Order: sequence, then C-alpha cells, then structure tokens
Amino acid sequence: MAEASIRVSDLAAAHGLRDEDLLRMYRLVALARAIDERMWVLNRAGKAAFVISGQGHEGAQVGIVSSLRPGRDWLVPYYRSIAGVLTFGMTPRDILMAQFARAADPSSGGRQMPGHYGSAEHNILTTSSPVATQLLHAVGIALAAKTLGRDQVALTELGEGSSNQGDFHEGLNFAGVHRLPVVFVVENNGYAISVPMSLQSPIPDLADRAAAYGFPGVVVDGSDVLACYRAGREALERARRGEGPTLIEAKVTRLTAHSSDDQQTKYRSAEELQAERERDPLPRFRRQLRDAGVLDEPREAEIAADVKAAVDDATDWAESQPEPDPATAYRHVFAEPDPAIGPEAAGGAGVRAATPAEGV
Amino acid sequence: MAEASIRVSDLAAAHGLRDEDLLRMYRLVALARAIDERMWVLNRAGKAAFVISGQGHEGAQVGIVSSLRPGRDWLVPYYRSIAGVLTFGMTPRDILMAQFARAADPSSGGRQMPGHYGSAEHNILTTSSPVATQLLHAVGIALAAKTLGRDQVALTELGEGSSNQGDFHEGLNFAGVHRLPVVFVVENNGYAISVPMSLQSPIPDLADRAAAYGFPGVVVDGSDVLACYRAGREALERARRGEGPTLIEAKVTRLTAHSSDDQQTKYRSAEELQAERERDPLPRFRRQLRDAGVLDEPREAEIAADVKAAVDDATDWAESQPEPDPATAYRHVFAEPDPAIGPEAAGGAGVRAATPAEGV
Amino acid sequence: MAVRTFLEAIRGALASEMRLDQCMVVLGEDVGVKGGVFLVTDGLFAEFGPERVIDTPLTESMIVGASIGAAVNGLHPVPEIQFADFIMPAFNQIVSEAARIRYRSNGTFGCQITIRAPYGGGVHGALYHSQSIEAFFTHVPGLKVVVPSTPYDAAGLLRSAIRDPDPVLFLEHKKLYRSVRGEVPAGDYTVPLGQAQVTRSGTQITVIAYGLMAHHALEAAEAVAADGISVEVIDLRTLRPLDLDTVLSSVRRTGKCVVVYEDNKFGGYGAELSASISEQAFDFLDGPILRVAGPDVPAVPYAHVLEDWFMVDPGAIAAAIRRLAAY
Amino acid sequence: MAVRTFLEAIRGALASEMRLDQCMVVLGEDVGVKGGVFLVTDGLFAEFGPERVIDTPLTESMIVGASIGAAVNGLHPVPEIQFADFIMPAFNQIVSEAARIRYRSNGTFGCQITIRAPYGGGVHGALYHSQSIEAFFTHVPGLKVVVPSTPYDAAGLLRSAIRDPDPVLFLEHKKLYRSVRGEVPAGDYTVPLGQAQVTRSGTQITVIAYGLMAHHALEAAEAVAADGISVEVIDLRTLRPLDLDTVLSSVRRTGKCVVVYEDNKFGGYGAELSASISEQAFDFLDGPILRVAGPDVPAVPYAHVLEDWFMVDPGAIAAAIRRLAAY
Ligand SMILES: Cc1ncc(C[n+]2csc(CCOP(=O)(O)OP(=O)(O)O)c2C)c(N)n1
Ligand SMILES: Cc1ncc(C[n+]2csc(CCOP(=O)(O)OP(=O)(O)O)c2C)c(N)n1
Ligand SMILES: [Mg+2]
Ligand SMILES: [Mg+2]
Repeated sequence: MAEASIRVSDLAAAHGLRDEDLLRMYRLVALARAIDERMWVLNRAGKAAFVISGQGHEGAQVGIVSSLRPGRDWLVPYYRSIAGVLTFGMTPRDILMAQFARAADPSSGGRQMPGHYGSAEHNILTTSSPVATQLLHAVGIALAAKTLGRDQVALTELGEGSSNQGDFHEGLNFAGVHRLPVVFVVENNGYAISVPMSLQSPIPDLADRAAAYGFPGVVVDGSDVLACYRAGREALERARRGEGPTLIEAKVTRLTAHSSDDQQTKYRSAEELQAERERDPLPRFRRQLRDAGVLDEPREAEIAADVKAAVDDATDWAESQPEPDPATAYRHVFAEPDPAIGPEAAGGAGVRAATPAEGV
Repeated sequence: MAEASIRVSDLAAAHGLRDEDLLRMYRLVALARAIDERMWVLNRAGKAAFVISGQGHEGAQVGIVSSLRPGRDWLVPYYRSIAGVLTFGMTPRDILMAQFARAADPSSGGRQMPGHYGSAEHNILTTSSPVATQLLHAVGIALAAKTLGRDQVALTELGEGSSNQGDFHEGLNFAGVHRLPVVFVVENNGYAISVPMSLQSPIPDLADRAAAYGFPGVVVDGSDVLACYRAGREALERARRGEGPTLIEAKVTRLTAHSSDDQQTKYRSAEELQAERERDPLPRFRRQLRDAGVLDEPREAEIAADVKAAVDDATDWAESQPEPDPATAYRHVFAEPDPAIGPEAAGGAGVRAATPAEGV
Repeated sequence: MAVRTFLEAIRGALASEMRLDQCMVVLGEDVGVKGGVFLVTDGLFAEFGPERVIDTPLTESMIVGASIGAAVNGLHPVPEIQFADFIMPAFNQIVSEAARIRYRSNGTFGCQITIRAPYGGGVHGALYHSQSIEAFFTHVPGLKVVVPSTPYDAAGLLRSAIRDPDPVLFLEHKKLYRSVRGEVPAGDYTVPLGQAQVTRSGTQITVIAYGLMAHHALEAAEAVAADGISVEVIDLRTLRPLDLDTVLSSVRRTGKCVVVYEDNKFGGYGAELSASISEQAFDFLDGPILRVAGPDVPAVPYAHVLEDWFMVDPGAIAAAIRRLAAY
Repeated sequence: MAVRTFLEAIRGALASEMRLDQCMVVLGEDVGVKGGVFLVTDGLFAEFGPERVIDTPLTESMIVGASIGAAVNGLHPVPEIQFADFIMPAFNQIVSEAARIRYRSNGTFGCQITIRAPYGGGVHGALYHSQSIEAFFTHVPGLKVVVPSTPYDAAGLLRSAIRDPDPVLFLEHKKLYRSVRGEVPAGDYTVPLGQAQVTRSGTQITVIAYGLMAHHALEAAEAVAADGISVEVIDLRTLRPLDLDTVLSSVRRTGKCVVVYEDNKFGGYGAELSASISEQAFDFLDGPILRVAGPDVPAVPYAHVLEDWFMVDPGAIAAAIRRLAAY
C-alpha cells in the first residue's frame, strides 16, 4: 500500500489525515471484526470455551484510540477492547493466543479468560474482570504522568453499565479536581448483559455526567468511525494541553450476545436485533470510504485478503503453541528475584520495581 | 406557650405555618446548640472522651427535617445530626446518654461512639461510622416503601466530603431510575476534616450532581432556617407525589473543629474562622423571628431557660444512669429468641423479623 | 419426591418462598427477564413481576446497601451477587453494615437479608469467576454463612436463611448447579441453619468438607474404603454458626481428621476448623490435622491444565487420608 | 541512637524514604496540611509539597485504585487509610486488583504500593475505630502484610515495604503510636520482610503474637516467670509471608504454644498459625495450641467497661500460659 501514502482525499484532508491513515483505520475495524468472528467459529467448533466480543464497538475503539501515541500514552482496556488493543499495537496472534490460553499469550500466559488483554510492551494495562476498577488505574497513571512531568495521557474504556459503579464517581471526581490527563470512554451499547438502559440510568446520555466533575462530556455516534476519531483526538489534545479529562460516550451497538454464555434473544426482540444491524460501523465506514474515493473494490479485496490471512495465520499459529506448564502456575504471585541483582531482591530491600513506562 | 398557637405572623403565614411552629423550630435550633456546647464542656471537664458536633448545621437540619412526619417517614442521619434527630423525636436525654455511653442509651446502649444516633422507636436508623453507607439504606427504605405501597419518605443526611464516595453515585442512580421517595441532604460545610472543597470537588455546587441522575438538585443557604424549611418541604412533597428524589445541598458552616480530636486552627486561618461565625444560623434565626414579631425578649428568655433546664436535666440524668453491664456485651450479635415464639426462633425457621415500621 | 438438580432446588425454594412471603423480593444483575446468568431465578420475573424481581444496575454495593435499608423497612430482600468474585465492591456494606446493625443498635434494629452468590472453580471461569470467598465472611461476627451441597439441603437451607432475622450469605457452588441431582420434597420443609450432617459413617478418620468438596470427600472415602480405611465424612452445610459439636464428637471417636476446602489454603476457613479441633480435642488426636486445600496463588487460572492443577480433587483427598491412616 | 516513639519512627522513615526516592508519594485523607489525624505524616507536606503529599477526597477505593495505576506508571505510592476500619470500601481494589496484577499478567506488570493503616483497639474508638483487619488480607495471595511492634522495626520494615516491588499492607497499632518508645538509628537501615523475631527466649512454652499483643505477650511472660514458667515469645512482625521456620523451630523445642491476637477469634489470623503448627509440628506438641483472642462480637464497644471486656490483656495471656503449663 505504499502508493497510498501520498494520497489525501477530501475526507482525509478534512481530518488532517492521509488516505493511508483512513485505510489503516478501516483495516483495523475489519481485522477486529474478522478476529471476533473467528472466535465464534472456534467456539462453535468446540475449540474456544468462552468468547466475549467487540462486534459493534470496533468503530468507536479504532476511531478514538487512533490518536493515542504508542510507546508513550497508556491504554486501559476492558473485555470488549479487541479493536482498541489492536489499534494500540497488539497483534492478531496476541488476541488468538489469549483465546487459546497459550503459554506465550502476552496478556496473561493463559491464566485469564479470553478478553482480558494486556501488554506491558505496549503500555496496555492488564485487564481484570470486576468492572470499572480499571478506570481508577487510568486515573492513577495520569496522576503519575502529571507528577513526574511526563507527556502522557491515559485512556480507558468501559461499558455504560459499568459506569454506574462507585469507582466511576470517585475516579472522575479526582481526575476533575487535579485536571489529570485522562480520557474516559464509555461505550454505551444499551445493555449490561440483559439489563437495558432504562433500568440502568435515569438519564439517556451518560456523557452528561461529566458536568458533575467540571469537565466536558461528549456524545458521539459509535458507528461513525471518523466522528469517533474527531472526539478522541480532541479529548486527547485537551489532555495534552493540560486542560484535564474528557468523558466520551460512544453510542454503539452490541451485535452479538453478551458472551458465548448468553442468549440475547431472551431479552431482545428480533426487530430490535434487526434494527441494530443498521448501526454496524464496518459497512458504514466502508461506504464512507468508497464514497470519498479512498476505497475501491480492488483495495477492499486486498484488505479483505490481508485480514483473512492475518486471522488464519494467528489462528493456526496460536493453536499450535504450547499450553502453559502447570509447573509455572506457582510463579509470579510476587516479583521474582532479578538475577542481575541477586536473590535479596525478593526480600524487598533496595529493589525498585521496573515499570513498563520507566523509559518514557 | 399555649397562647402562641393561635398567632400567625406574616412570616409564619408566608410559610403556611403558625408562630408556634416557628418558635418550635427556634427552640430546636437553640436546644441542639445548647446540648452541643454542653458536650464540649463535658469534654473539657474530662467527662466526655469524644465529641462530634453539629454546630453550624442546626438550621439546615431543623429546617429540613421539620417536614418529615414522625411515626411514618424515616430519618437516616449521620454524626452531625443532633438537631435532626431532636427534630424527629429523640430527646436531650437520649443525646446525653449516647454522650455518656450509658446502658439505657437508645442509640446503641453505649456501644458506639457518641454521635452515632439511632432510634427504632422514632424511625431513625442506627448510624455507623463509615461515611455514605447510610445513603444506600435510605434508598432501600424508600424502595420498600414503594414496593409495599406505603406512604413514606426516607430522608438522609451526609457531609459534602462523604458525597464523593462511590455509594453516593450508586444510590442516587438507583433512586433516579425508580423515582424513589427519598431526599438526599448534603450538608456542605466546606471541609472533610481538613480537606477543603477545592481539593474535594472540581465543581462548587454539589447539588448540580443531581442532574446526572435525572432529578432536581437544590442549593440552599444552611444558615437560613426558613429557606431550608422551604427546600425540605418541597422535596418531601415531591417525593410524596411520587415524583422521585431530590438532592438538597445546604451550605453550612462548621463552627467547631471536626471533632474533639481535631485542631482546626492548623488548617483554617483566624480570619476564615471569624468570617464563618457570620454564618451561624442561630443568631440569624433569632433576628429574623424578632424582626417578624414572633420572638420578643420575654419569650426568648423563656425559651433559653427552658433549653437550659432541658440540657441540665439531660446531663444530670444521663450521668447518673448506670454503665452497660459487660455481661451484656455478648448480646445482640444475632436476634435473640422471642419468648413468645420459643427458642426455635434463633434457629431461623418460621420466624419473621419484627421491623420498626411494620405497623405503618 | 421429585428428582431435581441443585439449581432447580434453589429456584424452587425461591419461588415457593415468594409465594408464601409477600415481603420477599429478589434483586440483582440480570435476575429478571434473563432469569440470572445461571438461570437460577428463571421464571420468577414472569410470576412475580418487576416490583418483586428487580433487575438492578451493575452496582453491588447498592444491591446490598439498598437491601439493608429495604429490610429495615419491612421487605425481605434476597439479593443475588452474579458471581461471588464480584461481592468485593459490596464488602463494606456487608461487613461494616449488614453484620453490625443489630449489635451496634443494641438489638433494636435487624437486617433480614439473604445474599445469594454462586462461587467456586472447576468451571473454566479463571481468576475472577472461580473464587471461594467464605473465609472473608465466616470471620465476621453477625453474619451467617451457608454452603449447601445437595438439592435437598439447598432448598431447605435457603428457606431457613430467608426466614432468618439476620443477614445470611448463601453460597452456591456453580459446578453443582447442573451436575448434582437429588430428591426434593414438594412441601415447605426447612433444614435448620447451624447443623452439620454426617454423610458417611466411619471409624478411623473424619473428613470435614462443604460445597463441592463434600462430594469429593465422599468419593475419596469410597476410594480408600477399598484399602480398608474407614472414613467418616461430615458435610458442614453451615459454616457459621459452626456446628462444632458434630465435628468434635466425630473426631473424638476417630482420632484423626482431614479438613478439605477448595479455597487458598493459607488463612482459609479450614484453618479455623483445625484450630478449633486442636484446641478442644487435642487429647483425642492420633495424628496431625491435615488440610487439603487450594494452592496459594490468586484463584484459579483459565487454561485447562492450570485449572486442573489448582482444583482439589478426590485423588488429593484420598492421598491425604492414606497418609494420615498410615500415621 | 535517638529514642523515638513508634509514631516518630514511622514518620521519620516516611520522610527519609521520600528524600531518597523521588518517585515516592504519600496520599490519603488529611495527610497533607493537617499531617494526618494521628500526625504520622506531619511535616511531609511542608517539606515535599502538594504534588508528593496529596490530600485526597474522602474516597478509599480511589485512593488505592489510583495508587495502583500510579505505581504502574512509575510512582511509588504510599497511600494512607485513615483508620483500618475504613479500608473496606477499597477491598475490591486491594484484593481483586493490587494483589493480582502480577499473577494475572503472568509477571509482566507489578504494583509497588504500601498501604498504611492504623488499626487496633484499646483507644476508646468503638466499633469502627478499633478493628483488627489482618485476617481479611493475610488470606489473599499476592499481598504482603506487615505489623510492627517497636519503633526500630516500624521504621526498618516500612522502608522494606516501600521498596518492595509488590503491594504491602502496613498495619500500625494506634495504641503503640505514643505509648511505645525505643532506639532508632539515624541511618537508612531496613528490617527485611518475612522474618519473625524471638523477643524473649524460653524453654517451656512459645507465645506467638504481633502488634500490641507482642508487648502484652512479653508482659505475660514476665508475670509467669515468677511462677517458674519459662516462656519464649515470638513477635511475627510480618504476617505474610509468614516466617514459619522460626515459629516451628521454637515450638518443636518448647512443645507448647499460645497464639495471641486482638482480633475476633473465629477465623482470625491465629487460626492459620495454629493449623500450620499442628500440621507440621504435631509430634512435638505436648498440649493443645491455645488461642487467646478477642470475643466474637462485631469489634470493640465504646463504653470503657465494655472496651475492657473486649481487649485481650496480659492477664488473659498469662492465664492461658499457666493453663497450658499445667497441662
Ligand atoms: C463488579 C462486577 N459485577 C458483575 C460482573 C459481571 N458482568 C460482566 S460484564 C457485565 C455487564 C457489563 O455491562 P456494560 O458495562 O454495559 O458493558 P458491556 O458488556 O455492555 O459492554 C456484568 C454484569 C463483573 N464483571 N464485575
Ligand atoms: C469511609 C470512611 N473514611 C474515613 C472516615 C473518617 N472520617 C470521618 S468524618 C470524615 C470527614 C467527613 O467530611 P464530610 O463528609 O464533609 O462531613 P463533615 O464532617 O464535614 O460534616 C472522615 C474522613 C470515615 N468515617 N469513613
Ligand atoms: Mg453495555
Ligand atoms: Mg464537610
């Protein structure tokens, strides 16, 4: 795709981007979708016990995370962040290794359920299951950045249901008091498993809650990748200018059941599910890029083939990787002695923990 | 004061009250203040190990709680709620018994620190120390009222610092979703112990946070008893009409140190403390009632004497009461068998817990 | 008597209790239309409606905190915590509030709530969908903690818990939900809280367990019976209040004891059992009180091989029994 | 060497560590201008300013959660929980997050934070300002739990805790703050985590304790010495990782053991001690392992007479020693 690098369509120009950037974003949305679909195939084939999906959320994640700077900023994801972590540097192999719970899975070495991504290499914080806890970690990362005078922003994603947890309130409040460089992204897909928004929140737009903490809240259509891009870029620039946090609420759709353990037809009508399909960011983005002359049929086919190859490669490779060795299951409860320092390290005296971002 | 019952000054009329009501409110503010001052005297005399005060908060509490219906509604207080619990039926003796930690202390039988009021008899929920937890109890009380079709409102009080706890967010959200009959009163005295509002919240008016939960938030001057009365009455009527919760933020002043363990001069300047004296609700209310012709010098002296007598009586009486018997310290970890039902009660089968409001 | 799964027994008891007790409500995440992520509350919403079967926002502290208040004002709430692992945000409300309302008010207030929570591993749930949490709560005066292992007990104990005037934590092992069946009477029977059950008589070694481990203990006892080792198995059923009488009278007879729990070993519930027994039956002991428990790593890892490594199985229990028998 | 109170030793170690380590920050409620409600952090704000000594909002979950994130991004946060009783809202962040970040990330992330919390009774603090909370946290793999009893150990252990790459819960008994004095070197010494100390040698009975109880145990040992009972006292200092070697080697010599803790007895930390000892030193035991611990009611009541009733005192320990000696 080298030749694309010099093309700047009107659509790209309007966003201060080159066509190649738009195509990269399109490829990421398509890639995340393809990986996701593969996971369900594996699930039905009995090869993946559990799947939790990002289908419908990819546009928001790719759009927003695209402005996060790899190797500098931090991404604090949640279980639907497949597209987000791909955008920020993880690979299809990384995702599939988590899905197959392989020893070399960078997220957890097969210790966590699929969907709990993390990569020390890429400043992607390890994910846990209790929802909304990560929001405070993002706030802490931003606090450290500010205290240490580092030019870093932390961006965290969570579901709208999770934003009702107390940690949300405590985190936004502290970030607001100290105007920390942190961006909160609520991906509102209308449901917390089966519980609809009407039972989760008395107000329709959770972005309005930002006013309670003295910083802007923005509602963005999560099926519009470039609207998300603009919202993300603006929020990140605000943070970098030292103006503090932003709350972005991306209205997205959950195209799958909550997870492979869920049957959403029990609580969502066929009509509703059909209507939601209209909000799929992938075809919409494809149409938009076609209309703008950024994407043509050959290029689309090329990307599709490329994505398929990447997913096939990741699947085959991950499946062929060894399982974790039970002999390692006792490891990493605590830091292990650094051979360079000697065994006292474990005792704690005189040791400084190496943190992933120490070089920044 | 029997003759006062027929008098209706302009001020009283403007509030739909009789002069006698205003005088009762005045007496409650004065009484709460006098009890509070007595507790500090006892503290300095070495007779009360710990004092936590409501000085400066009395006007807001008396004003707001006056519209709560004894024997029907619920008050869910916090440690500064002396005036509130007095307004809702507890007596000076009850307060002093808690201060002296006597066996007959209705709040806790001397088990809790002073300031942790509660009275099953008066629908005043037992207070604990971890802040903001009680807010959820008020929400639950309101939920029960709604579910059981009872005409009841729950009113809870907490400090502005405490309102930053996660429980605040979770509670207001749920109350908003179900439009529960509950009133949240944040008594904002500008400090959480030593931490000033500027470090506690990025926005000046916490009442604005109600918008995040789809119901009204009201700021009221806590040194203006009748403004508080109006705000409280309106919120309670709203709740009774089935229109849901209200958040009232009463801007009050903390006239004392946080508690007898605190030295507030370390973090508040002499000028600030001097200025705060101007916001004392007691002299302001006195002036207002005098100006309105509700209070004259003889009446004021009469009330002062009456209050002093009540405080003296409560002090002497409480001090003379027996201490708890250590032999009882094992009791009430669990419900005790009701002799009317028989010993199986403790085992749990077939027993229904008697709840204080069961008759409502 | 009908044969029911563990899950059906619980569901049935919830439904029958709601029919009896107009003040009982069920609340939690997805308990309504969906019927709970394990379908334990399936059908309740249809029968009792949204006022008594409440789909709450995703907020555990609120679920418990509001239940406390609701109980004070006359409801009998039965909140569900979707997975026991997610009870931690409600820790303050349970430990500081529910457990203490009675004591701190000198007996003038009470809090009749039963918190249901599916717990336990072996279901491929990994670190945050597998935990045993009983040790955190059995340490707390003012709470009762119940862990049934059979359909019969589950229904009978759940009724007692819901009717109990104090807060009860009712732990349901996820692996038992569909794998265990048993006879369950149709009527309104109860099993009293605080009574352990000798589920197998024996003379040489007492094995004490609960939940999934109560089944593993029986299996292990059968396995070693072939070697001529006679094992008595006690299913505690209620962890607090602990039925120490039943435990002690068995251990005083057998003289040897294995305590089994699925949770991390260090500081787990079995530590208290062991300590209590050695305090009160020392003279009767012919060998150390052994504990068979989970390894001291943070909960169950996901990969099958790691999960198997973590979980206590009948083989591990049998091995401990054999070791102790040879002592 | 200067003589310092327990509190001064901690304050001194915080200050010296902040001077050495530019990445260390202190945060919590009232830790700044006021210097903490016990004045432990007094002076730090003046010396290090508001960026490194942060007066936070009243939100414990945030205090710990933000500390975790800050640690991941290079700070070494030392959050203070104003009273240990108020750590419960942060339970989820400590147990589900801080303790597991390393394990769940397969060792690729760590969390270097030291959570300080004043705990303990006998200070007229009643139900919610007196609690012992160690049992909740010593059960959690991935956490270290430290409870010093002397000024020397407090400063030395605190330095080790702050430098430790993993999360440490550092519990300071409130009653020791001003009542205990001892020599504290001026230099940058440390006391390693995970090492118990024999604070009194003896031959007949081992008494194991920590925190305030380590002092009471010594007092009790002195008291019974008059009766010719020779008591060895072990101050654990670190509860997790537990220095079981020191414990076992003592108990194997004395053959008798009393475990002392201030917390509620049932399921308390001493249960694990007792269980571990009986598992690994059974053959050496000449009597039951006794526990002297708080009664099983929800924490310490306020009224003086009730508080005295609750608290374990040297007399109660001496009585247990005498009982065991006569065994
Ligand atoms: C504290 C906690 N409680 C419950 C759960 C179980 N759970 C996992 S996802 C989920 C729903 C989340 O909804 P939302 O935040 O809207 O995110 P979505 O899944 O819709 O993207 C629930 C209840 C959990 N993971 N953590
Ligand atoms: C969960 C919890 N953390 C800390 C404390 C200690 N504490 C008691 S009162 C208080 C300050 C409360 O401030 P605010 O809510 O503004 O109420 P005020 O005292 O000013 O009326 C603190 C930190 C507590 N009681 N509970
Ligand atoms: Mg959602
Ligand atoms: Mg305040």
